[in-house]
Amino acid sequence: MNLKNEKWSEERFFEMRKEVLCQWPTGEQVDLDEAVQYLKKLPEEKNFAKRLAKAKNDHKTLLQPRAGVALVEDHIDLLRYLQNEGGADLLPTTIDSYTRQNRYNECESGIIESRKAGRSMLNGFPAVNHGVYGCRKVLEAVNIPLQARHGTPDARLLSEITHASGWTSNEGGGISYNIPYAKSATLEKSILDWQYCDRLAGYYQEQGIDINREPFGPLTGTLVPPSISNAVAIIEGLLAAEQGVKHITLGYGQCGNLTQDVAAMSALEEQAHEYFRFYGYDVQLTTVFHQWMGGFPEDEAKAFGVISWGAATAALAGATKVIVKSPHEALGIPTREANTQGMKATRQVLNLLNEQKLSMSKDVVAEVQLIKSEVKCLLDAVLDAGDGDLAVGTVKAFKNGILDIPFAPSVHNAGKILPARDVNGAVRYLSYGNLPVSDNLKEYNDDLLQQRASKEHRDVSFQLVVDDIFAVSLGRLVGNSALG
Amino acid sequence: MNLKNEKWSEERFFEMRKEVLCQWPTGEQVDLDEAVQYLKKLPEEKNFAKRLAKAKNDHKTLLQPRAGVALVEDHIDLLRYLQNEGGADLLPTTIDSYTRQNRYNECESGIIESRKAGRSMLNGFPAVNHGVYGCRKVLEAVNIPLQARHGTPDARLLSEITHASGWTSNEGGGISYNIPYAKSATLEKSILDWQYCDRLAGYYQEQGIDINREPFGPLTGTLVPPSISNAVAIIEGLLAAEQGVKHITLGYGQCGNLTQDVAAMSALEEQAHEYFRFYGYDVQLTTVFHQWMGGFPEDEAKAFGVISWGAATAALAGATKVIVKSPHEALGIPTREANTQGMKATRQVLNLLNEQKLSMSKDVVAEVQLIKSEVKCLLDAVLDAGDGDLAVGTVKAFKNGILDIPFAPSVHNAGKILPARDVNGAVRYLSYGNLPVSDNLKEYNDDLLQQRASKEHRDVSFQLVVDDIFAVSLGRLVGNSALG
Amino acid sequence: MNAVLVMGVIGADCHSVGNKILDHAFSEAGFKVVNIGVLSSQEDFINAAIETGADAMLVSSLYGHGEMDCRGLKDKCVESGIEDILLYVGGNLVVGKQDWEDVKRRFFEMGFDRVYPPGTHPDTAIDDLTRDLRLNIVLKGGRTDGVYSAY
Amino acid sequence: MNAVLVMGVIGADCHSVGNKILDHAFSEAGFKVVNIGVLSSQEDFINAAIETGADAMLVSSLYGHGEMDCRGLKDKCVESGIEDILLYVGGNLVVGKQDWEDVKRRFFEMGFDRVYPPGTHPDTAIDDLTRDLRLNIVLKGGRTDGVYSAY
Ligand code: B12
Ligand code: B12
Repeated sequence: MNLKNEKWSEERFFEMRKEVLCQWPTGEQVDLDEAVQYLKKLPEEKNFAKRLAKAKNDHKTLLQPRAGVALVEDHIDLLRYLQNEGGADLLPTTIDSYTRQNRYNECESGIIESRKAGRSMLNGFPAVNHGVYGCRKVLEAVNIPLQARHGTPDARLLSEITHASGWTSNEGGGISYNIPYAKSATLEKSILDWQYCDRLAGYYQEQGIDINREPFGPLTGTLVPPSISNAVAIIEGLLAAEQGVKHITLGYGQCGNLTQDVAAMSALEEQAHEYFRFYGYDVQLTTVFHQWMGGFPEDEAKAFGVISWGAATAALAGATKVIVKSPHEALGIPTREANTQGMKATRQVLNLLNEQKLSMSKDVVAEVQLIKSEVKCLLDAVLDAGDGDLAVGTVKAFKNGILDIPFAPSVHNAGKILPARDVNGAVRYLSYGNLPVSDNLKEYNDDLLQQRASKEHRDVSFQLVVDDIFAVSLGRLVGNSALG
Repeated sequence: MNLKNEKWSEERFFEMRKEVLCQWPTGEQVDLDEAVQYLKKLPEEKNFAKRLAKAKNDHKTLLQPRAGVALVEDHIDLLRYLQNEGGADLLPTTIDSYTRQNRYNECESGIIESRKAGRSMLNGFPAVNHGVYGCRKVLEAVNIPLQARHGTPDARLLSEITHASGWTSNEGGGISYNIPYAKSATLEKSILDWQYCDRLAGYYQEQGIDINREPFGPLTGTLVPPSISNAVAIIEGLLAAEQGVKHITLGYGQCGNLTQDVAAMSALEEQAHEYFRFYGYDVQLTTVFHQWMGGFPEDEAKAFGVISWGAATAALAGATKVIVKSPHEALGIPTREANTQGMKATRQVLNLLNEQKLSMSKDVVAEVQLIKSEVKCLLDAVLDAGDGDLAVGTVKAFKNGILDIPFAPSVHNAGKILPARDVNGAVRYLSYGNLPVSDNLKEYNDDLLQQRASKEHRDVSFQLVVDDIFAVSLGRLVGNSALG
Repeated sequence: MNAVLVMGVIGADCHSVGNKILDHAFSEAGFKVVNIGVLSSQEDFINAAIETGADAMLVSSLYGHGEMDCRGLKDKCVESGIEDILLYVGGNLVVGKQDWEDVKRRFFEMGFDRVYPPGTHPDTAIDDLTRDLRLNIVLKGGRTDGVYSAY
Repeated sequence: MNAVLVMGVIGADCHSVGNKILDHAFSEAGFKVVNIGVLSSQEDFINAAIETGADAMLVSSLYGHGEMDCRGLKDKCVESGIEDILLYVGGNLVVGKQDWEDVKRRFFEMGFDRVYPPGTHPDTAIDDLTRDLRLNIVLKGGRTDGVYSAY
């Protein structure tokens, strides 16, 4: 398949474009030159990259919800509500799951059924089906930047349509939108397809239009050890930068232990900078913190507790933006009111913490060191596996379990590592699978797990994992079956 | 008035008792010997002091709501609900405001009107009017310890009735239940009256019954600098210990800045221990953290944010218990459902943080030092003013503004200090009034305030205070009028 | 001549923060403020109003007993010969979160001219005062301009 | 002989965590589990059931499209000659927080034997399976004891 971590030539890119734009009739609506003109005329305050850069500069944490419904008019109402009532700083458009699997026919049925039912039958906005006309309508109806958020292994047409519509940010990546979101899509193909998306963003960038790209940090959202998600984020950041992307937001999903979360965010930013510098990429780097991405408690008051703790951690970690959950999380896609409630609780906490910094304690410093060392082990091995090529190395690494994402659905993921919480509630490795992590790091890890098991008078076993998966939704961080 | 910080003789105590028990007909129901027998037969799990000691030992933070309504049966329903649905660890009985002013006739009307209206017309439970029979009914209807929470300058009869009813904890103190709660009650009298309450608790203690006493930490709940509230808490702790109290919970109301709050709680515990040790009191010391006690936002989602941040701070500060607010706080006394929502959000956050410690950063260490130094300045001057007698010194100190509580209603309070937030959101002194704080501490303080003012491009002035009073209810910690 | 306001917190209520803020705001706005503070009885309010010839009486109640504490105040004003005084009340007037329209109606029926919900900004009251005081003069047959001014 | 369960996540749904947990729980409980994983079509479910002679088909849908994805599954089972197979469905079946009784009714009407709300503990399903499988045998005229057991 000719995968290499190398910037695509314009010829190759334009060659591929022809094919991409034929995937669904709305592809016709994309005219790159016209799109460049359109984007150039957009007001600054609708540019995602610029808004993030400003926030980073001002040491502010921006607030972004998730939201998307089937029909254009309803989606506009929804986004306006989140902007005006919810006070969002940045708007999303969550794309429906059929689009994510490129099943545009099913989207079409979903649109029709939604019209009939009078409510959205799709779990997101089918942007490809609505085409450039529909997507521009959305952009023009709001006052702040818009981003596509999805989970699409092959997002080429989606990216073409949304960028041409003035949506100046695109979430995703060849790993993060494949392994947690797909069953059989190969990494060769998804990385290639995301090189296309990155190349597209890079193309706009070359025309002087800032486009933001955001690899999806939380992966499966479920007990992902920070070294895994940081390693993947850095790889996807590097792959994007190679294709000419200049504005990158790297993300992380809250694990719940403050020390670990603050350290993970620090480690991510520092280490990404180091790699960008090493490879000579000139990138404007920002960060995103995702409020707890695993199973939520059903009780709304408890959900508010989880949301607020996420907000506090985002602020203390100094994230450039935070992605907000709602009190409906455990049950279903939130109403706009519930979504707004999540945003208001989050805003309140962000504002309470606006003036506060958490000074680096020695625990945080040690954890940063630990995470960076683990990530280094992983990235060294990935590069090795690819004989120096990051893209090739990534494919091989997943094959050999050098990279491995817990609980992922993909058959191309080894699925050998198991995470569990340690005695302080930090996420560690119950099993490292084939991860090439050095022995001293493993010993440190195992000791912390052993401490927890002893405290709970039980063995270090798979039951810890099961208990930890259910823990937050049952009202605690560390699953302790003994506590009932 | 013969005020001295000296344990009352039994004669003096019993002499005074006769008078106290005549203040309202229900006083007759108190038979001390019978009460001792009654208390001895109570199950352990209803003993407040024992429950706190266990929590302290287990490094757990207990959860206690506020609640009280006019009628016994309704109050029982309410407390049972908070125990069973809310999962309270400790129960309160908030006493109504007429009782607090010893206006038992008005309580009687309130009880009658409440029966007529079918809803509580009183803002709390009129325990004196309900007498020992009513109060024991309440205790016997629940499974966990019960505490009287009020704001009564002269709580002698109230304390007699509630302790005799098996309520094993009493909140209050001669300063903390006078200056923030009264207009003209003199400190001489309120301290004497609280010596009586303490002596009563001490008497039970001598009979082998653990009674917990809890000075009211937050005072006016509004921008009280930690050194003021810690100084008052330590004084009231010492006054109680002198009368034979052995189980003391010292409290603090959240200011909102994590570093300052964690430091204030540490400083309070350390310094109280130091003073207890110095005076030779053998006291079981526990702590209570009050979620934000100032004006709340009306929006319930925002209120959840404030509540959850309070819960997180309580956990990170290692408080023995936390007093919980509800999402109705800004509007009115919460329904039991709203109260439970506050508790559930709090419990969720406490559990998320259960395994986490915040390691002492150098900022926290410095803030502990600062608070302890300020408190030392104040307490030295108080003792000086009383020629070594703490009770006498306290009365004089308030007269001279050596102790001074911001925004307090009492005419016996100088009302000269003004608090305002600094550049990090910590509560500092805009004006020290007559507080005998040393110059180097003042310089440090003034510099931090100046930094804030410069950042906000304005002068250090009274407007900062006004803005800070409204800030949290308007959705931020630091009032910045420029932000609108 | 500046309008005179008597203000305070009624009943067994000790909430002093809002009282201090209102005092500050009304004084800054140019009113002559007679603040009788917290824990004030109906008699305290009326005596202060008579003594100072006040134009308006601003009653605060935060703690929930407002309904009981305010009942009969209007009648007492009438009896004391100050039936024309403007009567405002504000704060957390009743126990618990109740339907505001209903609460307002109950206080209007008690004879208050204006009733304010929790969280009312001082400026709202200042605007209303400026308007109502002028109006009151008109009704009393006095001059319509410049007599009473908050500024 | 152990009962055979076919389980998976239907449609374009990728939520794999619950699927792995259920697999683990059912296997521990002694069932023979055939897990076809996420992103499975109706045809995938039916083929797996026929191939393995499954006694029950446990469909998960978390992502909100459950209503569309499950429509017609029962008919296809009938057409394929496995009309007696137990049909369970669970997860976050529809888009948004909807009235649960209403949701349940809609899925019963589609031909499911049991419908589970979000947050259902695996043990609930295990209890139900043990009961329903026995019942199914009775209805089919088979032996009533020991034939199918989860343990
Ligand atoms: C983690 C998660 C993700 C991860 C999933 C990673 C992975 N590969 O598994 C990521 C981040 C990738 C993700 C993506 C999406 N998600 Co998601 N996700 C969640 C979340 C937070 C937890 C799910 C989980 O793992 N729970 C833990 C496991 C153990 O529990 P469980 O899945 O509920 O399963 C248990 C029970 O339900 C029951 N059960 C399940 N099936 C069955 C079947 C039977 C027969 C029985 C008896 C029992 C049973 O038993 C299981 C074990 O106990 C939930 C919300 C929540 N629950 O808090 C949302 C949630 C399921 N996701 C949702 C959505 C919409 C999506 C997306 C479409 C994105 C979007 N629009 O927001 C995409 C889906 C893309 C796709 N193609 O499917 C929605 C569904 C909304 C709805 N139904 O109205 C939810 C409810 C969040 C929300 N409120 O919006 N998600
Ligand atoms: C701080 C506080 C306290 C402090 C007060 C210290 C002090 N001496 O002032 C302490 C801790 C001592 C305290 C005690 C009690 N409190 Co308190 N307290 C509060 C709190 C959190 C903030 C009040 C405040 O200072 N706000 C800031 C100021 C600036 O605003 P404000 O007081 O609302 O006043 C403004 C407006 O209302 C308006 N306004 C007020 N009056 C008027 C009048 C007019 C004419 C106009 C135009 C406007 C106006 O203008 C003011 C300035 O902007 C409120 C809840 C809240 N708001 O969040 C509860 C609250 C007022 N307290 C309450 C109660 C019940 C009590 C207690 C009885 C204890 C208890 N049962 O819980 C005791 C009272 C004892 C007594 N004898 O009065 C309840 C009242 C409930 C109700 N009405 O249903 C509240 C609402 C909390 C609650 N939801 O339960 N409290």
